[in-house]
Amino acid sequence: MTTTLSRAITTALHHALESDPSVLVMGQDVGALGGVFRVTDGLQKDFGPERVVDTPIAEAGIVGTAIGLAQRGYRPVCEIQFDGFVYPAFNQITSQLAKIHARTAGRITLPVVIRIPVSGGIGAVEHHSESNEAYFAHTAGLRVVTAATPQDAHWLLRQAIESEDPVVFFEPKCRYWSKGEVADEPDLPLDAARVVRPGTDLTLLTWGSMVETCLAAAAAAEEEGHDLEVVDLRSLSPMDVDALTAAVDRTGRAVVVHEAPTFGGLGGEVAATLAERCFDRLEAPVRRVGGFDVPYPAARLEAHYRPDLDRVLDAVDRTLAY
Amino acid sequence: MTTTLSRAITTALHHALESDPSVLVMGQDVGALGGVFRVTDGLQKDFGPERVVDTPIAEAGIVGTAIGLAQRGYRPVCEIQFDGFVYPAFNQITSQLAKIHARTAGRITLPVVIRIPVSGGIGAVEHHSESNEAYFAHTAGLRVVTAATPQDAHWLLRQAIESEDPVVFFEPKCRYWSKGEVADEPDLPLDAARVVRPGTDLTLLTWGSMVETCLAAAAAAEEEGHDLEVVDLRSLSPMDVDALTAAVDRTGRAVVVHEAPTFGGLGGEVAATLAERCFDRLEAPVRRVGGFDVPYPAARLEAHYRPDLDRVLDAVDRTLAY
Amino acid sequence: METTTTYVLLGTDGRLTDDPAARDVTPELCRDLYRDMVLARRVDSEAYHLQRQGELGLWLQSLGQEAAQVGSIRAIRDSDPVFPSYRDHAAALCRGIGPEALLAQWRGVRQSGWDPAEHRFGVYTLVLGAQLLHAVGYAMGVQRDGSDDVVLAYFGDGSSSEGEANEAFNWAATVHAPVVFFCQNNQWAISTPTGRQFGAPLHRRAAGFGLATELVDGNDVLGVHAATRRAVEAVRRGGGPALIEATTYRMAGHSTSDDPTRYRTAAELDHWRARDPVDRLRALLDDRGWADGAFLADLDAEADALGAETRRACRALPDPDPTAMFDHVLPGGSPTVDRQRDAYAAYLASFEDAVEEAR
Amino acid sequence: METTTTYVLLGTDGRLTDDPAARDVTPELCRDLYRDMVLARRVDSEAYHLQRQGELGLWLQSLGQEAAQVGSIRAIRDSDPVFPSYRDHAAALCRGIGPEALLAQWRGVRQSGWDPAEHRFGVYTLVLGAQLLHAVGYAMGVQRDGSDDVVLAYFGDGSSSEGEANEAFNWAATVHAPVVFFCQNNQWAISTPTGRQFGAPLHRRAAGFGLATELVDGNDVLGVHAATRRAVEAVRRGGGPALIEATTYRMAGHSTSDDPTRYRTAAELDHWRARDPVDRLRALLDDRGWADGAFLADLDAEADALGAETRRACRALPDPDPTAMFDHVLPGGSPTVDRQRDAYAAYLASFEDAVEEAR
Ligand SMILES: Cc1ncc(C[n+]2csc(CCOP(=O)(O)OP(=O)(O)O)c2C)c(N)n1
Ligand SMILES: Cc1ncc(C[n+]2csc(CCOP(=O)(O)OP(=O)(O)O)c2C)c(N)n1
Ligand SMILES: [Mg+2]
Ligand SMILES: [Mg+2]
Repeated sequence: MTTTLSRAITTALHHALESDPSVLVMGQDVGALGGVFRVTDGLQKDFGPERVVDTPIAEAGIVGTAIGLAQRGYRPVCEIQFDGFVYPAFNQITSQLAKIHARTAGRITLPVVIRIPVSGGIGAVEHHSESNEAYFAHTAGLRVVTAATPQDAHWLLRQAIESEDPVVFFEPKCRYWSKGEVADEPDLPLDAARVVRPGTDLTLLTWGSMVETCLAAAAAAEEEGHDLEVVDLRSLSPMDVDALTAAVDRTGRAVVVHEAPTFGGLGGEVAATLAERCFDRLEAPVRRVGGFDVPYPAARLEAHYRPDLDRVLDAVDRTLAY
Repeated sequence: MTTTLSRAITTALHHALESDPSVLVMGQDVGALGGVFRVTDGLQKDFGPERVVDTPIAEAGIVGTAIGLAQRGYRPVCEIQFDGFVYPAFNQITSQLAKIHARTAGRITLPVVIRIPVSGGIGAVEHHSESNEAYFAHTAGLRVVTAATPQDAHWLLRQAIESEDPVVFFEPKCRYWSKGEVADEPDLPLDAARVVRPGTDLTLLTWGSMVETCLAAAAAAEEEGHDLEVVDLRSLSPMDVDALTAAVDRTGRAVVVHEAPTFGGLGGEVAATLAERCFDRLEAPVRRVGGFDVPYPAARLEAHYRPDLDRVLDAVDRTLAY
Repeated sequence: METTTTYVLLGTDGRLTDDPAARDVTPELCRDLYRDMVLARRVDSEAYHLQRQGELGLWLQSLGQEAAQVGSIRAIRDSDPVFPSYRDHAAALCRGIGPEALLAQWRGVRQSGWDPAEHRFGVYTLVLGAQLLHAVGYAMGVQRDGSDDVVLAYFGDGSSSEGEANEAFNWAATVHAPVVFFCQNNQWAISTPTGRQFGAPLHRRAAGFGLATELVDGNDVLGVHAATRRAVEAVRRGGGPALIEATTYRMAGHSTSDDPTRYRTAAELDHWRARDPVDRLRALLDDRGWADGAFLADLDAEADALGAETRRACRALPDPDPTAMFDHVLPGGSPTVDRQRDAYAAYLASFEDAVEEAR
Repeated sequence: METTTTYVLLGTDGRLTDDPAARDVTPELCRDLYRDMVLARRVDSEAYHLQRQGELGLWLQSLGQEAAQVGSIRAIRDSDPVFPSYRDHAAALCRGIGPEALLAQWRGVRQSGWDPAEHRFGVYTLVLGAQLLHAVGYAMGVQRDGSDDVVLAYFGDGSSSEGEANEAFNWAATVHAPVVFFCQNNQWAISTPTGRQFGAPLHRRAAGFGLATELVDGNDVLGVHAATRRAVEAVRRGGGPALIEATTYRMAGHSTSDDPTRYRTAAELDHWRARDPVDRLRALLDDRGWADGAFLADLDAEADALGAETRRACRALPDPDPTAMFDHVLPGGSPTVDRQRDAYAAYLASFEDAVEEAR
């Protein structure tokens, strides 16, 4: 089935609600409105307000009550309306959701999914374009995933809901309207990276909103005779380091691309890991292309802030020329 | 003057309160009790409850009202009682404190300092031993510093209070009772790293609670004929990358040591930066020694969780032998 | 449960009630408030159309809430500091913030438009409820300064569910801060009605926290004005913090991205349209003969001019310099940011060089 | 402001008031509650001494709060789920949680001691107020299950200032959740007295949120029992959430690390010592002749045995395996954690090998 990334999520939620009565969808405006991005469109109509729950505006409340619901045997799928509004829930996520399983020596499992539209590129006002995956990936006890295609959006979400782990699920909002195939089966497990384009000269490692940008860069580089590989990490924590290492061991050169501020971003983890594991294979330093270390700027500047084809190619050229 | 790290902070606060009437100290139990670590001991007696303010138990409230006070011209120095209790304030810190200066194109400055006792090593119960500096260092618009000696604790805090920047000031609680000299003058600016021990064979890069551990490791290595350099980063953001690069360019080998969980920790940023900048000089991969990627364990396990002399030496040996 | 009656001074029929505050209602006051509301509505409507024409990225209309905003901000001193939410355009205009400053953020050329110190009016806060704690902290500063400023903080019904909002109420009550929390209860938080936002009326919750409270018809500009004045003067006299809940209605969608037909009925809109705050005051002006033809014609002309200025100012807003984002990260400066600015400037220049060479 | 009277059933003089609930007070009930309180106090006191002897890292005493805890937990069904804070040892013991489970966390060998499902009693929550939202969520599950469980959540006066606590109150009222919030207002939050924690009594705030409220003398175990029963049954009948504020006193320091002489007076302690909840019920038992010598002797012996068992169990708590921390990070497993476990186990083994070789 060909569909948009947003619709692929809707159908995943629909499937989960239909096949498992313990699944709940909850968040601000997820009901009659269908969410500000219409991702939950129609779900309340089909499953009623007790299973598709409009909540008060209290993000800690959304995650905190989801934790309680999970302890009662439910599987809540929470929506945080925008990336920049997850911080009021940070305490519940880091100290409760992430730790309760370990704190109780495994006695309590919390199959809670937190969906977060993430990153920029849609000309939004402040707090609506944050790429904050590093905060969650650094938090032990959480699984953090992100999808760049309808196929991954659909299947990663279904796998996330079926998993017993607390999962933070990032949806790159600039890709909501992009189209693609969704197969009848998942083709990868929840924690596997995907080589989205094989190549021999250099590996681009990326995720979420930047996968498309990297593919475009690879296509442009091809015209100049460079064969770039593109790897979509998909699972940001745990990270599929074996796959990443294997890729860079093949090409000997790597550039990490993400939209989040570079300093302390997850690109550092990727680059440090590759620099260590592929030390003898690397023919050039692992470069990082990321957002700048400034608060996300006004919409008219976001094209400058976000890595684009040219900035990726600039890093690629310098890495190839090293 | 020889004093403890904790006392060095007290005297810095005393000096700030005395020399600048706009300075306020605020937090839970900072008044009559003097804080749970007695860091604010005696301050309320000397400066009264309007300047040394016992607050309700509301961390967002502490940081949020500090932002308002700063807008009115005050310079609040907030205490968060323990590392694990800063998360309720995460929204105010990341979306407000860090961004208001940029959001207002510099019209509002927020000279707010947030003091946080950090890291483990004192046998505490859960949530009292978190090493969460990476969350703040990744947040553009904040200055993040940490001190490992009385001298740095005293002067970094005075410099932090005098600075116009919002500063997150981490105090490694296991070092509160360690003694050292405090000079009459600061010997370094707020954002400089410090070579605490020069050496030629390998550079240990570390901060906070691990500086002492690395010095001990260097002393032990010396007995085996290895001359290790130890660099205390002090300023975690902005990071003094020129100093770090220069150090590793000299020795050609580096191990990064921190107490926080390794994955997505700030050690990744340090290692990635060095691997890139010192690519041609590095004779071995940059290794990281950190806490494990698990929730901080029960007190009886913390000696296993926290990097210690042996784990540091293990990484050193492997790096030297590479 | 105790029931609270809503304070009304100017009834839906356009007549003054026999409340004692009616004595203070002067023709000048009514004309001034009417002018503020009409001008605000014009700017709001122009901005809406500018968004539809692609000139603004987003706009959140104040339509229908003019009385709540104008009545309250005109009841405090011009020197009293205000901490707004994001829909408080009518209040902003009363503080001398012009269309250019008002629209900059929504056009996406800056993150905020005006100097808070100059206008004693904070920048908009999009993270719901966060500004209430800032207001309380500011008020703690007022206390320490021994000043008689009163701080006014705007927020919405939906925002009241946030933990931070409630921390602010409690904190203010505990420290007796000179702050007035002003809730524009416009019945909706995007698609969420107040009935799914709280289990008891907000003013009652506020009383429980120990705040002085007022429930007022938010579409009655005179009532809002009188109630706010009363509350603010009590605070100024040291009576401790207060909360005013003004019952009003968001006549437009939540924002220009919203489709309110998905969650509310035309009948509901009609009900509130009949309670339009501008019409209501106009009825009083007409009834009393307090607004003559010249006044109305002048106001029309003024509104037209302001509308034209809004369109002009919006289109004239310059695109920011690409490196502007590096300028105000840390007041003390950051070598990391400086390096990135320099590198990015050089990178941009390299394209210009390439273009130059290609010539 | 309306004043609220505190509900009392067993007065400070050890006599029952003429409240109708006095009719339900039976000798058995009194003996049972007395036993619960005496045993809890013994465990608390043993744990305190174990900490002083270095056997526990930390202990937070429940001393003085036995009536509030025992009276409330004994008023609900054993099957009703409870979400405690961290000082609720008396309540935990009533749920069959033994000394070993109770002390494990404080000895530092585990992060929690018991199985929440088995005891219908959650693990302690040290992050203030966080458990209140869990309780509300759990209660939402109860609603969806069509069960008549009522959820009980304990918290302290200080915790009530946290945003999350207030989100919980509001959320519960909004969704009509079957939950009872039970505040042990023990007058202090570490060194912070309630007067610097809130500006109005908590039960009044709760009423403002739309919760049914009770203010009860928390040192009157019979009063707490009756009030909780009343509240819980109303909730069970579908009456919506409730909050009980029990006025009590933390007779010890905040924790074994605290020095309460820095912030409170001996006179205050004396005042409350005269209101000791255990003594108060004992006075009634003595007065009525409801506790004979055999009962008291048996109880003494039982307490002694429990004390001995507490000491034994504490010292017997095994140190955890070094790699235990890797065991329950993600239920679904994590290759990162597995790699670290394996590497660390190998690293530890290398020392043993070295020791072996050195022999
Ligand atoms: C912390 C946070 N959560 C969610 C949002 C998304 N959001 C923006 S406006 C809005 C509704 C706010 O309703 P209300 O406070 O009543 O104000 P109104 O829009 O009606 O003026 C929501 C949920 C946000 N801006 N901040
Ligand atoms: C979020 C958070 N902030 C701060 C603390 C530190 N702290 C532990 S107990 C305590 C006082 C709690 O007082 P109260 O809620 O009245 O409970 P009590 O100790 O009196 O039983 C504080 C401030 C914490 N545990 N959690
Ligand atoms: Mg609203
Ligand atoms: Mg207390």
